[in-house]
Amino acid sequence: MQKMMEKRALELLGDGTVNRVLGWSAGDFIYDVTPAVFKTAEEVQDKFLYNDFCGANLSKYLVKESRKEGKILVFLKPCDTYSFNQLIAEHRIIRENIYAIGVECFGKADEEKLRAKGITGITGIEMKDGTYTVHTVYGDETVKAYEVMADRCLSCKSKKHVAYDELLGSEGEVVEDCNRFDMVEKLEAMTPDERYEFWRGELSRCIRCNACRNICPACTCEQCVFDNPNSGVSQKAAVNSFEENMFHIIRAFHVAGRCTDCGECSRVCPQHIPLHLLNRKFIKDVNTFYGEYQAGENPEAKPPLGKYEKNDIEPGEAGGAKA
Amino acid sequence: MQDVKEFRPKIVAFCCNWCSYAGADLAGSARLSYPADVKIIRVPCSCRVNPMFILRAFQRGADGVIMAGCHPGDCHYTSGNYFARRRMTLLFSMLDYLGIERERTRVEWISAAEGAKFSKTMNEFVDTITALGENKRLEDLRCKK
Amino acid sequence: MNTETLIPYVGVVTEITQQTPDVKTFRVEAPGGGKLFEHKPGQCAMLSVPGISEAMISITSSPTNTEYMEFSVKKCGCLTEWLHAMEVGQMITVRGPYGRHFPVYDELLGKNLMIVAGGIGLAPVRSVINYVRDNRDKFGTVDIVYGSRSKDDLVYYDEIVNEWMNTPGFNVHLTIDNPQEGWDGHVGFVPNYVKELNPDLDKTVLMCGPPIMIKFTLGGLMELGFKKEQVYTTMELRMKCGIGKCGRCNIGNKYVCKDGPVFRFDELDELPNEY
Amino acid sequence: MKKLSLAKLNDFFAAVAAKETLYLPVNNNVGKAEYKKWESGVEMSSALNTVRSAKDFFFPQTENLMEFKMTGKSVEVFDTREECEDFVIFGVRACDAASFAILDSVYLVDPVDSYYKSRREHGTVVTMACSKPAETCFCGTFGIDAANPAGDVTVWEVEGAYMLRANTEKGEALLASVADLLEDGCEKCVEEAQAKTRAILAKLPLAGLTTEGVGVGKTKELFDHPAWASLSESCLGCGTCTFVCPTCQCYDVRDFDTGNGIKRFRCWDSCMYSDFTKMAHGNSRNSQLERFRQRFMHKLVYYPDRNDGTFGCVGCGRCLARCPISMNIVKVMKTLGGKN
Repeated sequence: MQKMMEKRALELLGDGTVNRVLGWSAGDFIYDVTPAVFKTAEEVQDKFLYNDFCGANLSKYLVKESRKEGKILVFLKPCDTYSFNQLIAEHRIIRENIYAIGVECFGKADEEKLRAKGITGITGIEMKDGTYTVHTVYGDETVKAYEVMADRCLSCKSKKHVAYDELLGSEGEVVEDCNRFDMVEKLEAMTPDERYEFWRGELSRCIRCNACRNICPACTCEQCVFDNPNSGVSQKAAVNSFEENMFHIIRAFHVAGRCTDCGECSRVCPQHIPLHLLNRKFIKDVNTFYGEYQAGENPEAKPPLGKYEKNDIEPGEAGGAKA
Repeated sequence: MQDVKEFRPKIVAFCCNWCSYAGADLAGSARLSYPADVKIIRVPCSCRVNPMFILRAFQRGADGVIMAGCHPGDCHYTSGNYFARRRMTLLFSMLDYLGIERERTRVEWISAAEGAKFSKTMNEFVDTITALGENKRLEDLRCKK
Repeated sequence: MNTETLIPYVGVVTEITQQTPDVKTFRVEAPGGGKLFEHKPGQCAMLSVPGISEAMISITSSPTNTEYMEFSVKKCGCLTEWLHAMEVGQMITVRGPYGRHFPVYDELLGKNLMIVAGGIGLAPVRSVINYVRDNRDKFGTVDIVYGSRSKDDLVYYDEIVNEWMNTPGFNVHLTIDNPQEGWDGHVGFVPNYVKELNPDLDKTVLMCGPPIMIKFTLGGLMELGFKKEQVYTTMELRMKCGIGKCGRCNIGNKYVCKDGPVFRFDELDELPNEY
Repeated sequence: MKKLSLAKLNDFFAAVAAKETLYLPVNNNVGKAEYKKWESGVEMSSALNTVRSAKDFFFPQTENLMEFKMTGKSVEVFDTREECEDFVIFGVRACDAASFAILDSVYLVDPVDSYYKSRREHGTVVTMACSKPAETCFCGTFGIDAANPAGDVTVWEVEGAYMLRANTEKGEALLASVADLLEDGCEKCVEEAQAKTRAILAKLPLAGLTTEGVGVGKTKELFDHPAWASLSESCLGCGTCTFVCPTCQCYDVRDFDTGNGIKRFRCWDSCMYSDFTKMAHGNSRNSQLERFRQRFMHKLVYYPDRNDGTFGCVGCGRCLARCPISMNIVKVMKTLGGKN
C-alpha cells in the first residue's frame, strides 16, 4: 500500500494537480509516526510512510492547510473520511483545495499494547501477514497484529470511505455487527454509585493537557470556551474533581451530534482515559432518542441538535441508564 | 466537632421569561407558597440555558437544578424550547451516565397561567432534593464555606 | 523587602489623577501611611486586584519621594479597566520591587542624559527624571523628548510644564503626531524629532515607548552616530510571577522580569528578535 | 552499602511509612504506573517509569498560594499554607532525580520560591537504578547514568535483594531509621548490575544521540533556523509534552472567586498553549511555530546558556512516548544537527 500511495503522491505532485501532500512521516522507531506536509518529491521519497501505526487522523490539519495556496493531497482512512465529511458540513475546510485519496485500513496497531505486553527496547518492527516481529534490545518478540490492535479498531464502525476523489483499494463497507456500544451498555447497567466510581477513577487521572481537545476533528473553534479568560472556566490545571468533570462533560457535549467516533481523543490521552465512552454515550442516546445518526456519513444531513420533532422524548422520560 | 444542622437544599431554577417566570409571579400573587430554597434565574428562553449554566450552578453550591420553560409548541420564539428539550435530554442522560443522581436535574414546562403547577413542582423538587441530601458528586470544594 | 515573594502587601489608593482620557495615575500608600517598600528608578511592581488579575506596572514615582508610590496606568485590559473604575480609599495588593533599574547609581552618574518617550512610555522614565531632578548635581544636562498622539494624550503635562521645564539644565521637547488647535509646539513623530534635534553624541539615551517608536528612534540614533552601548530601554512583556520562574517573559536566556525590564541595546542584540 | 532482602520489602515500606509519608510507583486502574501513597497491601509497580514525572512532589500541578477577603474597599491577605510534613519518594529513576537539580536551579535561586523550598527540604528521594531501559530513553545524552542515579539514597536491584547506598545526610538518616531490617551490602553485586545495565544502555537506539548543533551560544544561529517550520507544522499545541516533562517548570497564577473569598492558585502552564504569552495588548508569540521553538530553544539553548551548559532535558523519554503526533525533542535535536 505504501508503494502505491507514494507513487500516486509523486505523480500528482509531478503533474501539478497538487502542490503539497499531507501524509505520515517516518520517525525513529517505526511506531512514532508524525503527520507531515510534504512539499517536494524528495521529501516524499525520503520520509513518506504508511504502516499499521499511522493511526493519526489527518482531516483536522485540512482546516489550516486547505486555506493555503494551491491544492493539497490528503490520504484518508475510512474513519478519517467521516471526520472529513463532517468538517465539510461545518464549512471548516475548503473542499476545492483538497485532493482526497481513500486508503484501505484493516485496523491500526497501538504501541501501548506492545508496551503492555512488556515489550520494550524496540529497535525495529517487521510487519508481515498479520504478524509483527518486534526486534528489541532484549531479544525478538512475535505478536499477532490483532493482539495489539487499537481498541477503537477492534470496534470499528465502518470500513467504508464516505468521501474521496480517488481510491486505492476497495471502497469498503459499513461494519454491520459493530460492538462499539458494548462498554456503554455495560456502564448503563451499573448502579449510579458504580458508574460514579468508574468515572472518578478514570477522570481523576486527567492532567488537563488538552490533547483530546486539540486533536479532535470536531473541536475546531477559533477560541475554545476553556481558553477564554472571561468565561471563568479557563483554569488550565485539573484543580479538583469538579474541573475534570466540567471540562469533559462540556467538551463531549460540544461535539455531541458532530463526533464521528474516530477515537482520536482516547488514542492521544497520555493518561489513557477512555474518553470515547463519553462521546459514544451521546451517539447512542441520539440513536435511541432521535433515530440512527452517524455524523459525517452525509454532509447534507441536519445535525441532531440542530433540529427537533414535536413529539421528542421528554428529559424526564429518557430513562437512559437504569438506576 | 459535631455540627448537626437540618439540611436545607439549595435549588436553582432557570425560568423562561415568558411562561415559567410569569408562572412564578402568578404563584406569588395567588399566595401559593414555594420554598425559599429555590433561587430563580430568569432567562429569555429555556433555549438560553447552556449546559455550562447547569454545571456552574452545581459548582456554586446548588443541590438541584431545574429548568422551566413554555410548554412545547408555546415558545415565544417558536421553537426554542424544542431545542432546549433535546439538549437537556442529552445532558441529563450524560450526568446520569457519570453517576450523578438523576433526580438532581429536572425539566418542567410551566405556562404563565400555571401558578399552581409552579408551586407544586417546586415543592416536589425541594422534597426530592431534601431526601437526596447534599450534592457531593458535582461539587467544587473551593466553593464550600 | 518582602521575603515571601509571591505574597503581596496591601496598599491603599490615596489619590487618583486623570492624566489623559485613558491614563490615570494612582498614588499608593501603606494602610498606616508611608511607602510599602523602597525601589530604584525603572523598577516595577505587581499590582493586583484579587479576583481580577495581576499585572506588572512600572513605579513612576521617584525613589526620592518618601511618602508614597505612584503608578500610571493606561486602560487596556480587564485589570486596568478595574483600576480605572475604582475610587480613592480602595485597597489593592502590591508586591515588588522587581527587575533591573536604570543605572543611576553608577553608569549614568555625571552623564548628559537624553530621555526619549512616547505616550504612556513616559511613566517608567519619569522615576529617573525626578530622581535626577532631586540629585541635580550628580548628572549633566537632561534633554527630554516626549511625544504623544495629541496634546490631550501627553501624560504629566502640568508637571512637565511647571517643574521639568523650570529645572536648570533640563531641556524639554514636546511633540504631537498631528497638528491640533491650541498647540503651537512641534508636530511630528518622535523618531524624526530626535533626528531633527541632532543631539550631541556624548549623551546617554533612555528610551521607552511603543515598539515601533523604539525601532525607528534607535535607527535614527545609529545614523547620527550613537552606539548601542549608549542607549537603554525598558521592555514590557507579560510578566506573571515577577521573580523569573513562571517562564512567560522569557526571551532567549533572559527573563524580562528579573534580568530586565531595563536593557542596554547591545544586550538586546544578543537576544532573539521576539519582543 | 546496605542490603535489604526482598522478603523484607514490605516490612521496610511499613517501617518507613510509620515515620513519614511514603510514596512509590504503583500501577493504577489502567495498569500504568503513578506515584501513590504506600499503605499496607500496596505493591510497587514494575514499570520502568511513571506516566507523570516525580516533579509533582515539589511542584504540584496545582496549589493554593493564598487567599483574599474583600469587604467594601478593604482587602485582606491570608497565607493559607499548611506545614509541609516529611515524606519519602521511593523508586525515582535517574532521569527524574536529575530533573530535581534543574527545578532547583529555577526555584531555589534568588528570590527563592518558599513553597517549593519547603517541600524540597521535607522530601527524601530514594532513587532506583534502571535495569530494563526502554527505546525512548536517552538520559546518557545529557550525561546521566541510569545505572548510578543521584538522590538521597540509591537502590539497585540484584538477585532477590535491594542494595542501598545513602548519598546524603537525609539518606543516612533514613537508612539508620530502618537499620534493623538491613544487612551489609555487596559492592561487587552492584557493580555487576551496573555493568549489565550499561551494556543495555549502549545498545538502545538513541544511545549515540549527541547534542551537536544545540547548546550554549546557539541562540542566533538556531532561532531563525528554517527547520522550525516543518518541525512545528503538525504540533497540536496541546500541553502533553510539558505536563509529562520532569523539567518543565512554567506556571500560571490565577484567582478563583469562590463566592466567599478569593483563592489565588498556581498551576502548571505550557509554553505550547496559545495564550501563554498573551497580554492586554497582544501576544508576543502568535504562531505555533514560535511557541514550539520556544519550548525546544529553552531546553536546548536558553537554559544551558544560563546554567553553565547543563541542558534542560534529562532524556526520560516521556514526551517521545506521549506526544499525540510523535514530534519530540529527539527529532528536533536530530534535525538541528544532533548525530545518532
